[in-house]
Amino acid sequence: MGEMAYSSAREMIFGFAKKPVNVGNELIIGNGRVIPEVNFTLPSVNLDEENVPEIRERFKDIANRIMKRCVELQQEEVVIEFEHLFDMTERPDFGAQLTKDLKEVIEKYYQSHGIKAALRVTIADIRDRVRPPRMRSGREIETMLRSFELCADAGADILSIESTGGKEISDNALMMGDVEGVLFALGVLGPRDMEFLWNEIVSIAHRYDAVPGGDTACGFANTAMQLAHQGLLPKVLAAVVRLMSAPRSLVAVEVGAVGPLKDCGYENPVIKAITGVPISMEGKTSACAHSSPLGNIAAAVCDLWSNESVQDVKLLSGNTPEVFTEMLIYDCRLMNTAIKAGKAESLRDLMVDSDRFLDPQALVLDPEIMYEAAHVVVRVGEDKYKQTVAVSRYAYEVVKEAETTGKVKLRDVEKKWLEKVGKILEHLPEEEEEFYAKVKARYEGHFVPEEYGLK
Amino acid sequence: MGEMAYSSAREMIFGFAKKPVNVGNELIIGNGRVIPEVNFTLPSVNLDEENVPEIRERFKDIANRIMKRCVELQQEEVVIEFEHLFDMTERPDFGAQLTKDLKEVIEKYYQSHGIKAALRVTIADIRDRVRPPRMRSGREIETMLRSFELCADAGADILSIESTGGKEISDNALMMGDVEGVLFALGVLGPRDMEFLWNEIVSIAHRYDAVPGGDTACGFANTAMQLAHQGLLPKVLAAVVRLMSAPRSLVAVEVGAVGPLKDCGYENPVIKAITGVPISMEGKTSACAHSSPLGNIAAAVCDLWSNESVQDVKLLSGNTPEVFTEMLIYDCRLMNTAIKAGKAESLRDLMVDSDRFLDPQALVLDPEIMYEAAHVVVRVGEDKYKQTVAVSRYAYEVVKEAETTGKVKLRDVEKKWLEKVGKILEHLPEEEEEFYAKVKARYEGHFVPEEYGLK
Amino acid sequence: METLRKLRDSLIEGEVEEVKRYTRQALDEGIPAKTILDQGLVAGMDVVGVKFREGEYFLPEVLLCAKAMHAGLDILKPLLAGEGEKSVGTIVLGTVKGDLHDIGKRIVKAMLEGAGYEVIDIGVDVDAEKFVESVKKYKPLVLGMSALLTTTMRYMKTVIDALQDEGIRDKVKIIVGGAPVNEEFAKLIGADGYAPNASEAVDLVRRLIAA
Amino acid sequence: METLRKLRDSLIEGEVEEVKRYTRQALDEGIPAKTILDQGLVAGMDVVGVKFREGEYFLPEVLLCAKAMHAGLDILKPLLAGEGEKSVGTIVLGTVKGDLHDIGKRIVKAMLEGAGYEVIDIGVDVDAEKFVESVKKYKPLVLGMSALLTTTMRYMKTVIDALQDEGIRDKVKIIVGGAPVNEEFAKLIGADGYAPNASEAVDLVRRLIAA
Ligand SMILES: [Zn+2]
Ligand SMILES: [Zn+2]
Ligand SMILES: [Zn+2]
Repeated sequence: MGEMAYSSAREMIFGFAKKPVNVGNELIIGNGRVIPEVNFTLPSVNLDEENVPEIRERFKDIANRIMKRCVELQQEEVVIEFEHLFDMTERPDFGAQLTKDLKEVIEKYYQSHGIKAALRVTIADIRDRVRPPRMRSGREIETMLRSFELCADAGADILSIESTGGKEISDNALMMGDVEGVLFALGVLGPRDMEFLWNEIVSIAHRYDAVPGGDTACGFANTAMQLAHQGLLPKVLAAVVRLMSAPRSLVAVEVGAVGPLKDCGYENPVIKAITGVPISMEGKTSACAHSSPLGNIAAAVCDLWSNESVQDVKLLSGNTPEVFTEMLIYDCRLMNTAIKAGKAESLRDLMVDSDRFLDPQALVLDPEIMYEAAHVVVRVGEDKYKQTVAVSRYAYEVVKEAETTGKVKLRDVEKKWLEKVGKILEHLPEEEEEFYAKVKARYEGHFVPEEYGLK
Repeated sequence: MGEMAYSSAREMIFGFAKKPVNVGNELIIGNGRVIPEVNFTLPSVNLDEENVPEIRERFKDIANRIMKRCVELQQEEVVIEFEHLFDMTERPDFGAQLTKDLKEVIEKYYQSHGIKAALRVTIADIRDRVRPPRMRSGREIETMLRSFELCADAGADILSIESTGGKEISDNALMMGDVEGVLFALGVLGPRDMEFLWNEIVSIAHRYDAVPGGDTACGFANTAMQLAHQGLLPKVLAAVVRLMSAPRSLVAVEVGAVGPLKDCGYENPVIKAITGVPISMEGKTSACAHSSPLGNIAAAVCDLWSNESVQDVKLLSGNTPEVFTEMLIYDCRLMNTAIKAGKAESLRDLMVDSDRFLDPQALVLDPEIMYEAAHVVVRVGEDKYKQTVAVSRYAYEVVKEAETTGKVKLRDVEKKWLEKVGKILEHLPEEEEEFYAKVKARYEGHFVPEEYGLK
Repeated sequence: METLRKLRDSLIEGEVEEVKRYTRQALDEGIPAKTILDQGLVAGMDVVGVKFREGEYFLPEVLLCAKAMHAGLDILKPLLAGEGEKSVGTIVLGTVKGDLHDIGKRIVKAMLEGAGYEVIDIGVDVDAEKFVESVKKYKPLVLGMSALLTTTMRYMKTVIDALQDEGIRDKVKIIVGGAPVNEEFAKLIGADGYAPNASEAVDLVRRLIAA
Repeated sequence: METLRKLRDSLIEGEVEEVKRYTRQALDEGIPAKTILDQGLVAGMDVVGVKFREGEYFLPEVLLCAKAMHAGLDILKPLLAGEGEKSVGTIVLGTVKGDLHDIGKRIVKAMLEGAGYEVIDIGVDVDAEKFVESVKKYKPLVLGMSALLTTTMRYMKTVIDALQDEGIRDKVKIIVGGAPVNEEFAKLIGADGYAPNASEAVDLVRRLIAA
């Protein structure tokens, strides 16, 4: 690394990536248009062996409804994400069968209506089943890689995962407000697991001619965001954790992922700034999956625009997947119209301004700050621990400055936490080795060092 | 009338009405901000006498969830619409009890969090129960007016209705593609019923210090839009019917309604252009209630931004009413940020451009065309039949011109229908008397002339 | 067969008078009524169905053609009875109690009539008792219920239970429709089928009657 | 009572060592263990609860205070048994089969422990058999089940049915939670209560145990 893909934040804009990705069926991501990425999940049903035929029918039906809505609204480009439930990864044949089913629907509409669509398949990280988890050895990782292979073979255009290396430490650390624990998860364990895992995924993707998409720190930074939303964690901590997750997620691209990065990775703009890969983002239209303080600002530099996940249930006008497809299409239409009219920067700025000072978590999503965070990461060099420490400190400074200048208003208790976080970050060891030595005993038994290539 | 409230379409912009309306609790509509109007309905439940307590609880719960989401997202202004189901109007005490319940929740949040909120109560038009309906005599109208009174007394801030005068003709006429029938409904029967009904509503509103909001041609123009969406009617016909409905809906304001006009009246911008009243509109975020080709363009000159209606069901992040509240809030935030940044016109133009040439129904929602349609209406004078004929012909011309110049692409069968509609409009009698004489026998038995003050 | 072709074509164009004329002419030419029905009227309506599905015809055209078909059918009916023709079947439609919405059901009625079925509309706000009565009285092959409101859809179950109680649930196929209804709900309440729109309702009725 | 006030205040500050110190000091002063518990530790945790509800404390503070309380409690326990104190009650928590999500349940556990309950976490991906076993073994006042997925939530009903079959459904109050779950679903499957988040889970448990 050592360089930035963009020369300034101003240069970053929705719909454009420095390195567009051709994902098949003439569909190119990051090539001047924002494209909807529709996500769905099953409603309340049992996932038994016996109702596999029923689930397959429902999956096909959902995909048909999404594609039909695209036709009706003259939306010619779309990405569908198929995010595995655990059973679908645990039984790789099952996941692959569903992949094949979905791909067939997509192909049908490409042939009949010329809709350029791609299928992103996101494998479940089933290593998280036991704690402490086995990351590199054992049945789980083998099953996951097998699932990647079979899904790629069955027609997955883009491969993704929300990997969980370090989550065994991060969950508790977040609950305790233990910044060092989160740092250990995101700055030490996470990057090691990402490197191991993504080397495997990239190699599978190349073998089967699929696109290695990217990863997300969902289980870390979005968990923090949701805890903050519920009043369980300070927002300032969630804001710091957000930026803290970027060096970890960047690893996928460093070892060969090319994007589109995954929707729920709000750290994606940092990675786009450094590498130029296209990114998927989600904001207001993912309110079905979670409330967030990032509704508009999240779209600022996206290439795909997603609804995160909605279970297939009936509303008055139809079922939720096509309802959210329609909303995404209109969101994208507005952005694409702005691009055509030469007003993209202006619309981006409005989206940024509409959220950024209402919440420290929105603040750090400002492309200016995301860009600067990327710069901080790059300047540090390749050491993941140092990157993570540096970007965390930057996050603290940014929130602190916005608070001091009155741009962001914080409750007193948030201010106290901000100071506390700042102190902890200030006194961190500068070298990973030293840090590991300091915390190893504290987290002993909660993780298996060997599973991360540690001792 | 005879005059326009605005001197040009350019002058019309979201968030600003020439005549802002104070609806109570310091909330002013059309005063420089777009405000979300959240709408909900019950999920699949029986509406029995015995589960009234349960329904009351659910209503309060929904309102609480909506208000809570507003607090979380720092949204300080909101309108909640309570749209009656038939039983709620049929049993005026029941409807009023629910009104009171909702109003209490709103008041609570005003006191505790300073949220400025208003309650719109929309009474059901139960006259549509029997065909031909009794519009002015009999139990139904008495019950409706009683319901208006009790709800106003129980705390309704804004009174509205989707009235159905003429629907007994329009339903069949739409099915048959009978333009004269639709004209009879919207240009002759509708205005007469509106005048009768809205005089009553306005007088009740004044008596109880409520705001007489407005009416919508939902049962006419939105029925046409939905039939067009299902491929049952040509889109060009639905586009013409849209503008055709404006003189009818204008009547409410002519006899004293002051807005905010009701969300599903896509004809509202015409009325805003003429009278300057604030309007509620719905678009992409009402995909829960119906698909539409108007997702962005509908917002161009709105003062309230609505989700039309969503039944209260659970999604991953919470229930639909608060999920749609969040999406509306972000839509509004973007528009309000544009207003503050002096970019409102630019954003409005993007919203307009993003839809207008993709569907003739979107085309006629272009503020330029809506404004010109308003001009056409005003120029004609006060005769409702003449207004309706004139604006229909204008709608035809506009679609025709867009088709001829290649701006809007129509399938051949749509073009044929456009010509057919154009011919019918061309050969209409110029005077209402003459028209009525021509069509009276055709629709005999389907409506009761005396119920419209006709012979 | 030239006359039958003309009959079919004028039906497809929705020319009521022409359809009457060619129906009579075909009879004059000694063509059996059953043949005129099948190769003229029914063949014509089949084309109309295709044109509708392919987006070339809208509802008004379909209704016009259906009207023309019925004009021809009226002429043939007395003769068809003699040839032992059985009716394609009666269908009863109603909107359930508490629900006053109507237009969807009217469209379904019109499309079914266009497909040659005898359709009896028992109205809106129909209670279980009246549904039961109507099934007893008209002995329809199919009973269609619609609901437009989330708060009335459950009443469909009440109707099915009432038919069950009367021991006549199995005498009739039950189909349901309306905005809040879906396949899953149809299954849940024990209906035989669900259609999301009018033209699929026609297909559904065809399938159920054939079964 | 000065010592009890100091005990309470140091608990509210989450000062583990201070809490131990003042607990011992109170005992030295001859204050009965039950009084120290009620007016020192429990009174302190009540304030913590209020601070949490009012947004002054986040989860980390609550957990820290809970830890301090348990440090004090450990000192008092042997003495309390002598005074005939009954445990506030055992609660069993588990995430149902097919569901590996965990953090929500951990938070509920932590908050319940903070409220003084004994909580046994039987893990994730727990099948009906294990739930039944745990109820038999630990005889909890409350059994809590969580599900994070729409595809696993129905398994909660399976568990309740299994408890029914074993005739021990009435021995325990059942509460459910997790993103896809709501009040309605809880009623539907015959649970005793639903909580949308961890702090409401604590309130719910209190209500159920009091009832
Ligand atoms: Zn995620
Ligand atoms: Zn996702
Ligand atoms: Zn409406």
